[in-house]
Amino acid sequence: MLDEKPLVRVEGLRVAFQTHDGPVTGVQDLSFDIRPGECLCVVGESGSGKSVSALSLLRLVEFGGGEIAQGRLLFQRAQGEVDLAKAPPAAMRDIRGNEIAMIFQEPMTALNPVFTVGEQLAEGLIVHRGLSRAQARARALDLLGEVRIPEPERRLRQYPHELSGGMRQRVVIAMAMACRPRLLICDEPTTALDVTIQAEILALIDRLKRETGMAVLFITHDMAVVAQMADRVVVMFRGNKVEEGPVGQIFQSPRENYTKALLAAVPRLGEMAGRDAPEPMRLMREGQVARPEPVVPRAPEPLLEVRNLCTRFPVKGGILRRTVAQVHAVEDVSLTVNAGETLSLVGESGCGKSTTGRSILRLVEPTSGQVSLGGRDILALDARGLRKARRDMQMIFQDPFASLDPQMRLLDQIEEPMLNYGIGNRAERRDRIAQLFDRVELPRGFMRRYPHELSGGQRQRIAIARALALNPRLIIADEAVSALDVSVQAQVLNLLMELQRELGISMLFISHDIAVVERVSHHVGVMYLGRIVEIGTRRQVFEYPQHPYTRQLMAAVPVADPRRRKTGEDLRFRPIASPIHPVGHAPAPSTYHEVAPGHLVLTEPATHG
Amino acid sequence: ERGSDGQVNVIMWQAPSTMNPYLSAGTKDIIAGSVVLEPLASFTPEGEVVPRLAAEIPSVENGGISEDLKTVIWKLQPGIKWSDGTPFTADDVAFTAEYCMNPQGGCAQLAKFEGVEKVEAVDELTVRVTFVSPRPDPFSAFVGAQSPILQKAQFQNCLGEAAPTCTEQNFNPIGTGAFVVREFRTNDVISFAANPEYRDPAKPAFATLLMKGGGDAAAAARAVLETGEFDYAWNTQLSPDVIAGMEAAGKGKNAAAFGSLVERIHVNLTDPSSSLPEGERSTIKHPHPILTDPAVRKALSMAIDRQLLTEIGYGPAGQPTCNLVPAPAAWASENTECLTQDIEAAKALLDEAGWTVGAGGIREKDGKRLTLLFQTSVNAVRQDFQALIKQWWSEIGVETELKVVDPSVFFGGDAGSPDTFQKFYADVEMYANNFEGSNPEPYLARQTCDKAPGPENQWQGENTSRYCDPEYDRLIGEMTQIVDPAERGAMGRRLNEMLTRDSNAIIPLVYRGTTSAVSNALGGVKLNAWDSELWNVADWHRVK
Amino acid sequence: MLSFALRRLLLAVPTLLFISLVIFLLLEASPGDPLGDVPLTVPPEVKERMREALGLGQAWYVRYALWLKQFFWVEPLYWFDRVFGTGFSQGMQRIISFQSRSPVFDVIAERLPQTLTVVGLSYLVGVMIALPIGIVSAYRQYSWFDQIGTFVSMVGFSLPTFFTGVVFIIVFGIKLQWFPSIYDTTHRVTDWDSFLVQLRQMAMPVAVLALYNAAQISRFMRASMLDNLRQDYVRTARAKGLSERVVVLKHVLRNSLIPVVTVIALGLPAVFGGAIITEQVFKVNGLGQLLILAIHANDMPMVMTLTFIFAVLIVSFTLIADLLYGVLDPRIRYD
Amino acid sequence: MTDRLLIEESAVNAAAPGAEALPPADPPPQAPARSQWRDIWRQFRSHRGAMLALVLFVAILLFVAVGPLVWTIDPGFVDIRARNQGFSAAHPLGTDQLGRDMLARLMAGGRVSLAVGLTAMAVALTLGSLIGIGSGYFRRLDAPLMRLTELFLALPLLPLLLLMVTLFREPLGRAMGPAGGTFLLIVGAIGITSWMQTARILRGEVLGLKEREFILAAQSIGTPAPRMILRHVLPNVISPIVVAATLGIATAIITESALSFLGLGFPPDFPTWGRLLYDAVDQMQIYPWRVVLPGLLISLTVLSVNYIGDGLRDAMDPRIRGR
Ligand SMILES: Nc1ncnc2c1ncn2[C@@H]1O[C@H](COP(=O)(O)OP(=O)(O)OP(=O)(O)O)[C@@H](O)[C@H]1O
Ligand SMILES: Nc1ncnc2c1ncn2[C@@H]1O[C@H](COP(=O)(O)OP(=O)(O)OP(=O)(O)O)[C@@H](O)[C@H]1O
Ligand SMILES: [Mg+2]
Ligand SMILES: [Mg+2]
Ligand code: NI
Repeated sequence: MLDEKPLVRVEGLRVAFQTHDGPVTGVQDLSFDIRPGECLCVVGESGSGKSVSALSLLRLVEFGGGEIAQGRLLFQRAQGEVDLAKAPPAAMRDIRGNEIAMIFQEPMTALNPVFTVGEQLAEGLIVHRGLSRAQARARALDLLGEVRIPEPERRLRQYPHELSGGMRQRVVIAMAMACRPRLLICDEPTTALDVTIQAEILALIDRLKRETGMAVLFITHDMAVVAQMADRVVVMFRGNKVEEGPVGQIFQSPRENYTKALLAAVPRLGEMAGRDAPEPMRLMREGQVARPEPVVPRAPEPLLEVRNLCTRFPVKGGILRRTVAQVHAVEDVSLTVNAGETLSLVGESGCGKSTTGRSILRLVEPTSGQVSLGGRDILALDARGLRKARRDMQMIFQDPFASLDPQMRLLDQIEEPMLNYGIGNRAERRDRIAQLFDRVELPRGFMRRYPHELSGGQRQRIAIARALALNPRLIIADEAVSALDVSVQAQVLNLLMELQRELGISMLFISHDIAVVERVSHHVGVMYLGRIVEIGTRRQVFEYPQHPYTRQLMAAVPVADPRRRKTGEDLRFRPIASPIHPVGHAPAPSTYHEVAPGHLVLTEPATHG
Repeated sequence: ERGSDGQVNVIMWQAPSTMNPYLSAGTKDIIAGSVVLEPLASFTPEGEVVPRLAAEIPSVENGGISEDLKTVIWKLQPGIKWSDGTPFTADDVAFTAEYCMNPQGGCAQLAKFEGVEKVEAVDELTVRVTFVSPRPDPFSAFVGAQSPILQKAQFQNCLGEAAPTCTEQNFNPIGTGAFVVREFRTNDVISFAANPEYRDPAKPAFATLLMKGGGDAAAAARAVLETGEFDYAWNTQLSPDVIAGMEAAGKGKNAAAFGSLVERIHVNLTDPSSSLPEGERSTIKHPHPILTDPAVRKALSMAIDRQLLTEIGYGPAGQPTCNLVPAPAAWASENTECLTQDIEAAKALLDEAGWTVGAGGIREKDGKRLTLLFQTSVNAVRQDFQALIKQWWSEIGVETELKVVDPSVFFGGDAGSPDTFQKFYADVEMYANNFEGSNPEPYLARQTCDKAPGPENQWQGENTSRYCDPEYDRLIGEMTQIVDPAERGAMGRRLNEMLTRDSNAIIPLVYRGTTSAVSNALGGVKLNAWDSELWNVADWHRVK
Repeated sequence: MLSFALRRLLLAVPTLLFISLVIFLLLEASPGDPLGDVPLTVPPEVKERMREALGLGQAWYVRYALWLKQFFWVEPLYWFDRVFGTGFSQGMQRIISFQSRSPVFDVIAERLPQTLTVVGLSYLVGVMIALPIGIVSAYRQYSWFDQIGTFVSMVGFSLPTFFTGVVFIIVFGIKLQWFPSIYDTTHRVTDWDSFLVQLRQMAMPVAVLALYNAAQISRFMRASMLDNLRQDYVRTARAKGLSERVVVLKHVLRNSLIPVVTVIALGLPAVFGGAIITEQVFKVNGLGQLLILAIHANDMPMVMTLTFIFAVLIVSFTLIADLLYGVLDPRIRYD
Repeated sequence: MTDRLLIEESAVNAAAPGAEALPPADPPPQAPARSQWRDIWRQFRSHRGAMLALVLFVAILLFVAVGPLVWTIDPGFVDIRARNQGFSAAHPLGTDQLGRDMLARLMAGGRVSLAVGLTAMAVALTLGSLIGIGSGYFRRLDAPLMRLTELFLALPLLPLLLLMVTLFREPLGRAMGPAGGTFLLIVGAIGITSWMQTARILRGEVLGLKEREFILAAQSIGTPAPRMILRHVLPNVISPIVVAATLGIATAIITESALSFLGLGFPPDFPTWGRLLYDAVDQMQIYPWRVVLPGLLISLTVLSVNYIGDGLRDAMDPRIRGR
């Protein structure tokens, strides 16, 4: 396999962007090869030029204001070798989607909102394969099956917004694989997915690679995924390649300091075994060493108490638009968050984690249940009271870019909550903003920037600063770090923990990254189909998982070690059950068995396994 | 020969909405109706009465008019047929009177039948009209295009309340005229065809007549004078240089006919001030603070250059005038004193009357400034007049504020609107008016004290100046008794002068003709301002 | 979606009734008198008689109720009779115009064809030139095409039709003699030649109106396209190897049409309402001219009926726009 | 084995090996602190069309504002001997049919037209935005406000305007002086009869915007509705507003002249561009300049506003500003 001619040879690639402050170089002097049937992983921190390199291969940078300033992109076609950097547009159109396909980083925006999934899938097939509509449809159906989307028949007729984030990502993957490209570029394909589905997708790509000899360029920040997927690894740093080598070599004997640091910073499941309190993450850089103190709350008394929370979304239909069915997004959930402690919620995509968080804040109206924060009944408040109550509880949203107003300067965005509650005068607010910038370790000079001028990690820190501006007692962090690369992730988590330690803030931490959850939580709840199936202290849940779903989740977590790869056979894939029930449906209350003090496991109804 | 000249195209930019002149008093509708329906007698362009369906014009001499002036006998021409072939009889004439005089009908031409006691068919061809009181001038009912004869057979089910529902009849009346309606589209197009039963077998020369509505005066004139698409355009009142430019294309001419239309300024003799309570503004109760001074009114009139106004606004279609009644000749006063503008004399007059020049060149007296609000309807010529007059008045120290009102409101007579010409919530206002037929008496009679609009008569009435002179009222009362035409004329001239020269309650400006554009290819047109313009459409023919 | 439409239709009934009441009161309150056109020579007493003959003696609510009955009961019955030859509407008073004393609906039926052909066609032409101009202008933002397109459309929009129409007449009607300056509403298309005549007489009014409409729609189209061309899904479409044409005309266009649909749908009732000034300039006596004449003549029944028909159209077209929204953008939910 | 070791090693929470050799995480910010407005201005300046348009617009403003101070002929002065003149030293742009100076009339007319155009557009935009955003944002207001919009779309304009004159001309004239009263009346009349399209379009945009997450985020930090609309919604729907504004000015200038034919406009001795244009149409063949000049000024104004709007929209969008 290795002596085959490379499918792609990138030589001395340099990409420049024309910006207002002059040209900016996105990638500099980058060279690498990919052979057929090989998976090349590109890793590196945010903004290091990974996406730009991938886009250059399809010559899509040009549409984003970039330009391939130098270098050759040689691609082996049936007709012979072509330089993609100079190929005419017609040839490029023939290659795109057909011989080289790409899975984009943001699944939310990569799909056209006004066409059905089926149409978007069929398009490429019709153009490149000359299939009829019916044939293309049949093929699209197969593809959806391949990416393990439940009920593919129905999905074909659905629109992107009708799918959950994870499903959308899988549609994008199916689209890229539609024409069986010879090179598949995956730009962070699994960031939005929970571990079980991530494992399925990775297995699928791996199988295609093996079966069809497809080459894969895999971009990710998740070292565990790299370990699972890669044949060879390219490490990038600020637009340059710093190291390249086979996966084993990179993981066992990294030569460059950057690579070493990167590897070392990766949290690994199980490393907290035996410890009670959460501890800060390892950091990559010197001068950023966190105090190695575990986070031990001083007074673990309950701050947030949620009892029998239910949130249902109506599904309307019929002539009179009556509610014909309901999405039982959150079903009889009870949990308690102590002051100064962190409760994490984990579970697969669409199981109701975000909805739980939003219901507590009443950003969606819960159907029933009780929520009390520091003794105040949140659900009984009127609009004015609610606004007051929100001062004490803040949310960090799943997608930092989407949750920041693109038209507003960072300064104003952070000032806004203080303005809303009339805190301080102008000068005092400015002081506080400056302090917050220091706190989240952003240079004060960034204050006048706009969200799109920051990297993903920086944006996330702005979201955190905004949440902190009011000195809340509770922060709900919804996937606050999943989009971040290892180094930034560590910084952000450490920041949160430090704040928790200093200010006694409580946190409801929502994540699908089990390794991170292990690192930060005091307590952990595992959700499935709207219910908490298991809840307890971190040690109880991680070290003695009881519920079958919890066990499955743990098993699916990838390990950052190329020698301990999981194969598809290790994972038992099963279709996801639907949370939609007819209107009259009254689900049984959740009954728990207390296996140990504070460690509850769902017994009735049997939701899983 | 009948029908040999093909089609004649007439454009009426105000489109006719009905063919029945008894249901609409609009000139456009009367003109359209006159193509089909005919009266017993018509007015000539000179204002004389000539027989149409009547065999002769009744007079005391030929016994047609009784000695006591209370009955008129009309003799009809024998052998006339309706366009459906049935004979035209005296019954139809009597029916027409019944039709219009029906109290439920809302007849628009009721005024024509004013004072008529009854109309009877004496025999097949004789009609007797009986008046309530002696009538020196009996030529109103059945004379002129406003009161033509309807066919009894067609309209007998359309009396009273049913009148407006007879759409078919109102749009396609059977007539005795030169043409019959082929298709009627309200406010749009009417197509006519030559009447096969028309009394003169050689007429009309045209086989069809198309009457198109819509657009504006300029477009209508353009269609005749520049593109030649049409042969005749009604009411092409445009500024003289525009007309001259269009005529230069050599396709036709703009012709004018003079009737009795006079553009004038009414001076409000009562106080329109908005500080008065509603219902008392512009009523006799409160005299006007400045305009009751005759010197001021006179000065206003003297400052105007009527010659120039005519030249700019109407060209050949106008004549400067000092009279409210410019015609017929017997009634037209010799009053020409106002025709020369005299600013200096006007100033002197005001000085003499104690109006001294104050701040900003505006005259004042006893704390009252000579400031006037001058209103008129929206109309390009009137706005030019306003601008000119404003300037002249400013030269004699009178400040003028201008105001314009939408014509449909200004002339709309809505008692609820403050902007009608009758309410006259302004100091001076300008508009034009005329009288019908050739007897100005009723016209002058509308300037008496009791005809002043006010809340008690729902602001109807035409004495908009609120002119009130007992002497005038007395003379009007006397006039009804006078029979001798010469004496009547002299009396009329006296009344006219009272209103204009003596009191300046009304300041006449321009004697206006009605203008129409006529293609060079159209012959036989005789413009007529006293009757329908198409009164002689039967004589029209193509000029090769 | 269907249920949404039904619900909105049901809601439309009270809305329209309310609108009709407001229009009636507005017409009632606004100054003017149906006898405004009557020459001043007609004495006031006669005018008073005429006014009573028009039924104006009654209180406003009686007349409103009568109008409602005529509009919703008598007229439908009449047309039913016309179609099926029955006689239900015998002896019932239809809505009669003050001006012409003829049934309002007959006049409207007479006017509808020319309005629809001229104004409707111009709107169609306008939309058909506006969309490509908007699309290309946005795709090639700040190119020569865009600059010229912007220039022409802004000038086209800022010059009123009473001006452009006359310029057209002078140039093409008088100087070049290509087209007639007066529209013949009685013209019937029977063969090829008469069709050509029809085309020639429609050319100028359609061109003038189309220019005006296109100017406005193309601006909105361009703005909307610009917003959408920057979206991520465009990149995805390109990555599939679709040609630029498909990317722009399918993916971007469909998204950009969403706001433009509102503009187009809002403009459609105006098609039925006619283009008052253009109809006037070219003597196309359509509904616009009818309405303006009726207003000037204070022809209450005519104005009321026409306006109400427009109201019905407006309500239905906003509903259609809302439904189209849903068709074009599946994210929009109806609840 | 190695695996195990790695964990042990890392668990000490120290900096990772090799970290000392790495450069600091964030490069110090190079861009100096910028003010938002200066930034927008800078971007605006780089938009050639917009700058040109701005210069033109300012020139037009100066023409109508300062012009009359330099060219002091009274626009209403009738010099009957000098009527219908062509370009000359005494009357650089000729005279009209009454011998009034065209240059002076264009300057005076521009004052009125621009004032009316800009204010009426502002009124219509404000109303349209308020109602459009209100109904898009507040679900409860949606139905009533949209029905209101339909009502206004359905109302016959002419009778409405006539009614307004009847009701308000005198009271307003008394309170503000005739010119002021008329101005208010006209601006009001145009404003309340031309906001509907803007409202409908904005409602659609807001409906879409409301689904965006940053609106939810703003809610969670307790942003009250007015601030939400002002700070978050409005700036994000600027694009259709800009288009509506441009088209609105043109319509308002023309509508003003149409109003004067209802007697609703300014007194007849008050020239405005729209009226100058209308009055000259009949004489277009004889005196073409009299139509061309006001037509040109209206078009130039609308064009310049359009380009300024374009530039402003680009400048206001931080995502394109970088380019
Ligand atoms: N359209 C653009 N205009 C200007 N600069 C750009 C543009 N796109 C990317 N860049 C710059 O190019 C560099 C590389 O960006 P790229 O998107 O490849 O990062 P990445 O490695 O994919 O990061 P992430 O993990 O956050 O996706 C960054 O510094 C970014 O600022
Ligand atoms: N506004 C809504 N209307 C209808 N259904 C909704 C709505 N929001 C969420 N849901 C449904 O509720 C369920 C739970 O959604 P939620 O967003 O809470 O999932 P999650 O656990 O946060 O998933 P992820 O990991 O993908 O973020 C899903 O089935 C989703 O389809
Ligand atoms: Mg990237
Ligand atoms: Mg979520
Ligand atoms: Ni299980």
